[in-house]
Amino acid sequence: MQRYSGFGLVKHALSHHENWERQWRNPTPKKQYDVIIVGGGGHGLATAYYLAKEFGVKNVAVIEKGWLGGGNTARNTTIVRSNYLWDESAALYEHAMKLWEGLSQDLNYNVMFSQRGVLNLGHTLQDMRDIQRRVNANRLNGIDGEVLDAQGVQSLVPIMDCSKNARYPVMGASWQPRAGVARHDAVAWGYARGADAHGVDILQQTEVTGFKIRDGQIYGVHTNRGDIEAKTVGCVTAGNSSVLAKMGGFNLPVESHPLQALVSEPIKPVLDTVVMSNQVHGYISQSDKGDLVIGAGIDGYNGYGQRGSYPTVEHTLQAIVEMFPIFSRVRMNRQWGGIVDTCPDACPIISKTPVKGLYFNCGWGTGGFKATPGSGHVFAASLAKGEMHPIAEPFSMFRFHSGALIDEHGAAGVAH
Amino acid sequence: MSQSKQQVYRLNTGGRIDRSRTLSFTFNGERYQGHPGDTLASALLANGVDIVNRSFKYSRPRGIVAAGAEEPNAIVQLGSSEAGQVPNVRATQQALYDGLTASSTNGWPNVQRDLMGLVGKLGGQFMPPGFYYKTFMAPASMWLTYEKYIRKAAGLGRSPMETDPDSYDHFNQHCDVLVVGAGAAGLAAALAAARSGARVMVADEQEEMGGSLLASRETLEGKPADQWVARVLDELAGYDNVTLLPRTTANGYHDHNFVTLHERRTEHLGDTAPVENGHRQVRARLHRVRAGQVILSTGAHERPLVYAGNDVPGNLLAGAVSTYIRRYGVAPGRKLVLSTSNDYGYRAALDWKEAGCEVVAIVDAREAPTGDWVDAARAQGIKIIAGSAVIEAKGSNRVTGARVAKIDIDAFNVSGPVQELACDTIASSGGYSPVIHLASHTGARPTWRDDILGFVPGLVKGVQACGGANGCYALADVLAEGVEAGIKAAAAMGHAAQTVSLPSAEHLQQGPAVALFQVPHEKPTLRGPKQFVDLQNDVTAAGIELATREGFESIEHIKRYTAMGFGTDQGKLGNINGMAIAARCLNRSIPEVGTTVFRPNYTPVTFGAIVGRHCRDLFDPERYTALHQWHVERGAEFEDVGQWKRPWYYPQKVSGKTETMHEAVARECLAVREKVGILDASTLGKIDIQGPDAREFLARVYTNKWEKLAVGRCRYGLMCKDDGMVTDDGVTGCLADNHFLMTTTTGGAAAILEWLELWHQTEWPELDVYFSSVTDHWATMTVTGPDARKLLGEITDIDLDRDSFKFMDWRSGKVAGVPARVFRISFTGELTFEINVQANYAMHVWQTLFKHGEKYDLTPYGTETMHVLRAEKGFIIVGQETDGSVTPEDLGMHWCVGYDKPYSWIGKRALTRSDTKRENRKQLVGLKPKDPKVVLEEGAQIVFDPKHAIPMPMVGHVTSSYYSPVLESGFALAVVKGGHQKLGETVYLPMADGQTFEAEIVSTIFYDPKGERQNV
Amino acid sequence: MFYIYCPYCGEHREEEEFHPKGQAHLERPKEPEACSDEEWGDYLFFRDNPRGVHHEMWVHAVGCRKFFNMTRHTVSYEILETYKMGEQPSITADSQNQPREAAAVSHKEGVRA
Amino acid sequence: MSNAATFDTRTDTAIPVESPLAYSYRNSGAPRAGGASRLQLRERAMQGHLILRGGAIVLDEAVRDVLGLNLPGQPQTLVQDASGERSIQWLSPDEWLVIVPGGEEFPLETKLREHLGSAHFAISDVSGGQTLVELSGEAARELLMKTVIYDVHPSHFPVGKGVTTVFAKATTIIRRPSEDRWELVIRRSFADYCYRWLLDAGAEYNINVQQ
Repeated sequence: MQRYSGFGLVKHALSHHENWERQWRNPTPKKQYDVIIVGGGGHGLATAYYLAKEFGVKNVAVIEKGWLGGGNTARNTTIVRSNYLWDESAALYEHAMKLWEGLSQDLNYNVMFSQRGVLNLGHTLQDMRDIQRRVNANRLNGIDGEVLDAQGVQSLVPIMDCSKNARYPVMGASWQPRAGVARHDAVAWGYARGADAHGVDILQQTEVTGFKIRDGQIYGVHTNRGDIEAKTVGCVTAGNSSVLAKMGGFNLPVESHPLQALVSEPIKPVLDTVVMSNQVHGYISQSDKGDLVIGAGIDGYNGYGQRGSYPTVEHTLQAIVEMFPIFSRVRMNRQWGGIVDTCPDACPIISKTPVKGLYFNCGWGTGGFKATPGSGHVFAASLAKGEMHPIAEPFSMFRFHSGALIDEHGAAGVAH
Repeated sequence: MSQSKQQVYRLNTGGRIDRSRTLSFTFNGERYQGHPGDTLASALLANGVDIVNRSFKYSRPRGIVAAGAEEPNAIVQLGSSEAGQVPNVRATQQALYDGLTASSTNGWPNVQRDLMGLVGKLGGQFMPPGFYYKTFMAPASMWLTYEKYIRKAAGLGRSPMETDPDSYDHFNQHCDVLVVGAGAAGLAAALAAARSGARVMVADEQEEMGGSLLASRETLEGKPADQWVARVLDELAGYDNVTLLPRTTANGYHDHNFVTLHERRTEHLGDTAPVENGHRQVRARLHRVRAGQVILSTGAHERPLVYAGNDVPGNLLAGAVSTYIRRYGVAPGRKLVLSTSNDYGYRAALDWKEAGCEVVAIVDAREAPTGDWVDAARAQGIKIIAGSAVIEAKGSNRVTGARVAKIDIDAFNVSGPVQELACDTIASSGGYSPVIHLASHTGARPTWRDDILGFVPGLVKGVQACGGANGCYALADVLAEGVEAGIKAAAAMGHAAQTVSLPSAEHLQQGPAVALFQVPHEKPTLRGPKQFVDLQNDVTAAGIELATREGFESIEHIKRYTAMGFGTDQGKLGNINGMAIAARCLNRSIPEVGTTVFRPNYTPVTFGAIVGRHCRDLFDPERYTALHQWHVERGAEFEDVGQWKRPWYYPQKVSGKTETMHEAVARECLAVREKVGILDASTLGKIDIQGPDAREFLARVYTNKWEKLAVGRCRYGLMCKDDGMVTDDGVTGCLADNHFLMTTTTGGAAAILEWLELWHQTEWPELDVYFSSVTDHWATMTVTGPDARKLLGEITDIDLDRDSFKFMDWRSGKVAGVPARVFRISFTGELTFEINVQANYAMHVWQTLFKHGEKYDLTPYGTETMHVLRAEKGFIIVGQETDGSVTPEDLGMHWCVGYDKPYSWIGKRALTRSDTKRENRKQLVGLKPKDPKVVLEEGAQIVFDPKHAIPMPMVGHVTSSYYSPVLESGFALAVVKGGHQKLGETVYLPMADGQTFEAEIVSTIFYDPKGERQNV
Repeated sequence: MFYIYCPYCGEHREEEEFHPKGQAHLERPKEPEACSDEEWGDYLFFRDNPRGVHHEMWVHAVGCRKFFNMTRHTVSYEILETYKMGEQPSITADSQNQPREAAAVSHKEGVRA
Repeated sequence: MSNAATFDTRTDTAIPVESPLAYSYRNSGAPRAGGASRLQLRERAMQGHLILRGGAIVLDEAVRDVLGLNLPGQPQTLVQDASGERSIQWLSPDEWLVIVPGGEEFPLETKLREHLGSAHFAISDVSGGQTLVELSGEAARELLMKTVIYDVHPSHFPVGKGVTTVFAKATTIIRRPSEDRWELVIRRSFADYCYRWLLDAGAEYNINVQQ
C-alpha cells in the first residue's frame, strides 16, 4: 500500500500525480473464501479490515451489489458520539469512539474525525431528567459528558435562540466534548483501502441472490457473478437486511424506513458544534465546506426508495429555524434519503441467526455511522472466533424473544 | 462612493430592457447603473465587470458564464442591511432593482487582487482531489487545529446575524395539469390543456414567461417569437381555470405528483419585502401542488466545452451570449471566438455580428459543418475553422486570446498546429443536456440517448416531458410535442381535447452534431493547464482522471472524491462533461459509467419559504385550558406538557420579592396538606366510552379488573402494550352500566384514543362499543386538602357527606350553579373533589371557588406541586417513573394486575417471558437520603458499591426527587435492581462534582401510609 | 408525499392526514398463554419487510379515524390498492408479474446525486 | 332508553360563559377592518355540538324523526335545515356531527335516545369542547388554501360538503354551508392557535373579526 503523507503529496505533485496507485483492487471473485461479508458499506468494510488485520483471517471477500460505501455510509449526517444510556449500548459506542480517536492514523487515511462536541438539547423537565440520567450513566461508564444549563448552551452556540420566548425554550443540554463528526465517504474508502492492502477482495457490482445452506449450515452464496463458497457469512446490509434474511428463511425484527437529510448552500462558518433536539425535532452541524448539514426523524412507513415524505423536510426546517431564527434566509440546497433498518428498541442486532455460520449485523436504525469502527471490530472478532464478542452479546436478535430489550429510544428520538 | 460607471457593453438597441429608466446598484462597493428588465448579471456585463467572484479552492478569478439557473460562478451576497442579507444569490437569476447592493462571496482583500489566489496558483498542484484524505494526519491531536484553518476558507456567502424581518407562506394547490416551464413547449401544452377546461397551473422560474422564445432569432407565424408568447399569455390569463406563476421554480418533485413550487414574490423588488397598505408583503410563497398530471417542459441546458483556461472571465456559453445580446441588450465583449460541436452554437456568432461586434472566428469541431445557420454565418463572411476547437483560453483576469488547433476527437489529441486568435470572449457549445432534474426526484432513472448526446428523463405515472426536456430542440417539433402533451394530460383528467393550431415555425436544416466534451490539449490532461469541469467546486478534467486512476470508477465515487456536482448549481453545467471524461479515462461508454440523478432542490430554496408561517408564535400549537387567562393573570410560570401549557407554579411577590420556584412550591404544598389547594387538571385526556361491551373492552385494555365496578364508582387503571410495558394510566368512572368516562395522561390522550380504536377496529370488531374524545368539552378543577369539603360545600347542592359520597365515588349536581360531575378521587393523598363542568362555564366556577375560597386561603398550585404531593404518596407518573421498559410488577403494582381475568388482556402474556419474570429487574422503591437536607438529583445513577472502579456497575436511577415541606426532608422515587427485596438497604449516588450521596431504600409511600387523609 | 385513497371516505387525501401503522394482517394469537416466548416475540416484533409489494395498515387519523389496509410497492412507493379492515388484498407479490417487478426495482434504484 | 348516563351540562341561569375564543379576543384583539376587508371572521359560539355514533341504518330513522334531517350516508356530506341553524355532517361511516342552536342539544339527545331504544349507538355532548368559526368574503378560499391541505376549489368542494382535515398544525372540520360561507369547527384547546393563525394569514386581506 502506498503510504499517504504530506511529503508524499508534494512528491506526487512534482510528478504531476501520475504515480498514484489504485486505492483498492478490482479483483475477480475466487471460488472460496474463509469469510464472506455481504455489504460493502462502512460496517462491512470495517469488519473485513479488522478480520484481516487483527484476527488473522485474510481470505475474505466483501460482496457489494453497487459501489462501496454507497448506502447509508454515503447518506448520513456523520455524527459520532457515544453518550448512550444503557450499559450495553454505551460499551458498544464507546468502543467505537476509542477506535475513532486513532482511526485516521490506523488507516493512514484522514477520515477527518472532528471532535467538536455534540449538544443534545433539553426543552422540557422530562428532557432534563433524561439528560441527567444519561450523563450520570455515561460518567460512571467512563464516557465524557456534562449537563449544561441554558446559559452554558448559549455560550457554546451564541447564534441559537436560547430565550424564554421560544415555543419550547432551551432548558439545558447534555454536552459530549469528544463527540463530533467525520467525513463519511473517507471512512468507507479508508477501510476499503486498508482491507484491500491486507488481501481482502472487495467485489463491487456483485449481488448476492441467495444463500447456500445445507443441514442448517451455510456454505456459500449465490451471486450474479457465480457461486462463492464460505462457511462463515456475515451480512452487513443495513436497509436490505430483511431481504437477505428472507433468503436465509427467517424474519428479522427490523423494518426499513426512509430517513432524510438535507444541506444548505455553503455559508461562512457560524456553527462549530453539533446541535440536536428531540423536542423540536431536528439536528444540525456545519461541515468544513460550509454547508449546514441537517436531519431529523424517519418516515413512519417502510420504504426502500431512498426518498421520503416532503412534510418531514418541512418539519425539520421549521425546527432549525425555530432554534436558529437567523437561518431563515439561508437556502436549502439538496435533500436526499437513505434506507434505515430500525429495531423496536432502537438498538442494533449483532447476532448469530437460525442458520449456522450465518451472522447478521443490522438494525442500526438512524445511528449506525457513529458505530462503524466498533461494529466492525466486534463483528470481526465474533466471525473469527465463531462466538459473539462480549460487547456484541447483548445485541442478539433473540433478545426479542426473551424480552431483554435495550430501549434506547430516548437517545434516538431524532436520527443521529 | 465613486461615480457610477458607464454601461460600456450596453447595446443601443434591442433587448427587453426599459432604457427609459435607470436603476443604480452597488457591487463590491462600486456604483453602477442598469435598467428595468436587467438581471444583476446582465447589468454587471453591461458595465464591463469581468471578475464576479473567486473560486472556492484555487481562488481563481471567475466571470459570468451562463444566463440562468446553471450559472456556477456569479454567486453573490445580497443585501444592504444586516437583517436583509441573502447569501449565495445567483446573479443570473436576480432581477435588478434600484439600490441593489451585492458583493462577491469570496476574495480577500477583494476579488480583483486576491491574496488567496496566490496560494491557489502556488499550491494548486498540491491540492488534487482527495488531498485532505492523504494529509493532516500527523500528529493525531492536530486535526482540530488544521481544521480551524480549513474552515476559514469554507462557505460562499454568509448568514445574516439578525432575525429575518420577512414572512413566508404556503398555498396548498390542487390542479389537473401542472406545466413546469413556460417556454415554447410549456406554453403550447398549457394552451392545449387550458382550452379543454382542465385546472391548469403554469410555473416558470424566470421574471417573464416565454423561455428561449424571448431571445430567439426564430420567428413564429413570420413574426418575432415573443409576439406569439404575449398572445398566448394573454389568452391563458383570461381563463378562470388557469393559474400563471412567473418567478416560480418547481424545486422538488415528490411522490404521487406532489410538486413544490417556490414563488419569489418580492425578491425582484428589494432584499426585504416592501410594505403595502400597512402590511409587509410575503417575501416568498411555497405552493404545495398535488397535480393530476405533470408536464415537464423545462428545456435544456447548454453544455460548455472543457478546454484549458475555460474558467478565465470572458468564457461563456454560446446560448448565454445570445441571451445577453437579444434579451438584455448587452454584448459581453468586443471580439468573439466561438468554439462549437453543433449548429446551435452558431446563433451566438450570428447574434454577435448583428450586434455590431467582431466575430474573429467560428471554430467548429466538425470536419464539414452544414446547415442553415452555418450557411448564414458563411454568408455573413464569418471565418469558420473546421475540424478544430479552442484548446486553450489565454488571459488571467479576462480572456485575451484563444489557442485554436485541429483536433482528433477519437484519438483524443491535437492533430495540427496551434494558432492563437486575439479575442476577449470565447463562447462554447457542446450541445444540450435536457433538464431532467425534476423527473429524477421521483426516483425514475434517466436514459442516455446517443442521438441527442444526452440523458432524457425517466418518467413515473402521470408525467410527460416535452420539448428540450425531452431532447427535442427544433422549434416546430417542440411546439407540436407541447400541444400533444397538453391534450394528453387534460384527457387523462377527463377533459376532452380542443383543437390547437400550431403557429408556423421556420423549418431550418441542421447538420449533425459531434460528440465533444473535453477538448484535447497538446499536453496530457494531468500535465496540461487546468481544464475545468465543475467551476464552482474547482473540479478539473485532471482531477477526474486522477480519481479514475485511484480506483474510483463509479460516477458516484468520482463525484464524491472530486466534489463534482456538489455545488449550489448541482452540476448543471459540469456533470455530463465529467461523466464523459470519466468514460474516456475508463474506456467505457457514458451510460456504463453511471447516470446522473439529481436530488431536490432544482435551485436552492429559502428555508423561510419551506417553513412558511410555521415559525415564531406559530411554530407549534399552544394548547390552553379554559382557565388559561386566569393563570396568566395570576403570574403562573408554565410547563410544556406535550403541546399544552400547564401552570407549573404560581410565584408570589413576598415583600417585593418574587418567590423562587422552591419557595412557591413549598408554600403550595403546605397549603394543600394543611388547608386547601386547587389545580387546573383540564388537560387530562377524557374519553367517553359507550356500549354494552364497554366493560369487557376495559377489562381487555387495562391490567386490572372492571367487571364489578358499580355505577357511581371510579377506579384507577393501568395500561400496558402487548410487550407488558406500562404505557398509560388514569381513573375511569362508571357513569352507567354501558357508559364509562376514561381519563388518560395529558400527553397520552390522542395516542390512547387511537390505541382503543386500533384494538376495536382490528381485533375486536365484535365488541359493541364506541369511543369519543371529550377532553376539550370538560374543564376539570381539582379541589384538594383538608378544607376541600367545606369549600365545595358552600357552592354545591351535592351531598358531600363522607358516607354518602365516598372515596372513589362520583356524583353529579350543581357547582356554582353549573351542572357538574364531581369525582372523589385523589392524586395528592388529601380529601379531593375533581369538579368537571362544561368548559364554557369553567371560568365562572373557578372564580366562584376563589370567591368562597378566600377564607380557606384557597391556593392555586401547579404541576410541580402536584408532582411533589403525588410522589409523597408514591403515585407514579407514566413517562417519569416509566420509560417503556417497566412492567406493572416492576412498579410494585401487583394489586393492579388481574392475572385471573378470563381474557388474556393486553400485556399479560409478555409478563411471563424469561426476561420480564426475572427477579432482579429494576423495581420502583422510595429513597430516603441519609441527610434530610439533600434533594437527590433526578436522573442520578444508583450503585451498590461506590468504591468500584469506572465503569461502575449501576443498579438503577432516581426517577423523581423533591424536597417535601411536610416531611421537612428530601425524598425520592427510584428504580433499583431487585429493589423490592432490599428495603432498608443503603445505596449510593455518585455525583458529577465528586460527592457521593447515601440513601436508604424505603417504601414508595412517604406520607400518610395508611391513606387516611383522602378518606376523611 | 403520498396521495392515499381512503376506502371509507371514498376519495384521495393527502398523506398528512394519515399515520402508517406497520404490517397489515397481523393477528394477535387467540390463546396467548399457549404461545412460547418465541412465538410471542415473533408476534410482537418480527415483521415482513419486503423490498417490493407490501401490505401495511394505515389509519386516517385526521379524517374518519378508520384503520385500513394498503398494498404498496416499497421501492416505487406506488399504491396498488387500499382496502377496508377485514378485507383481503386483490393484489399480492405473487399476483404481480414477478419479472416485471424485479425489473422495476432495479430500474428505480440507481445512483443519486 | 339506552343504558347510558345523560347529563345536561348547560344551565338556564344567567351564568357568564366564555367561548373558546374568549382568551384570544382579549390577547390578540378582534381587528375591525371596515369596508376594505376581503375576509370576515365570525364565531358562532355556544352552539350545541353532539357526536353521534352508530350504524347508518340504526340512526337514519331516528335522526329524520327527531331532527327532521336526513342522515347523510354519503361521505363528506353536510345536511342542514332551511334556517341553516341545524345541521348534521358525516364524519366517518359510523360517526356524525350534529350542530344545533345552544340549549337544543340535551333535549335532542334525550329524544334520540328514546327513539333509538336499546339499539347500539352512542351520543356524546362535545358542546364545551369546540366552536364554530365562520369565514366569508372574497378571500376566504385563498385563506383556506394557505391553511388546509384539502382541495377547496369549488369544483371539488361544493356547497353541502364537509371534511375533517389538517389545519396548519391542528385538526379542523371544514364545511361549506353556502356559496359564500365556510365554517370551521375548531377544538377548544387549539382555538387560540387557530385564531392567531387566521389573523396572521388573513392580514393581507384585511381580515375583519365580528364579535
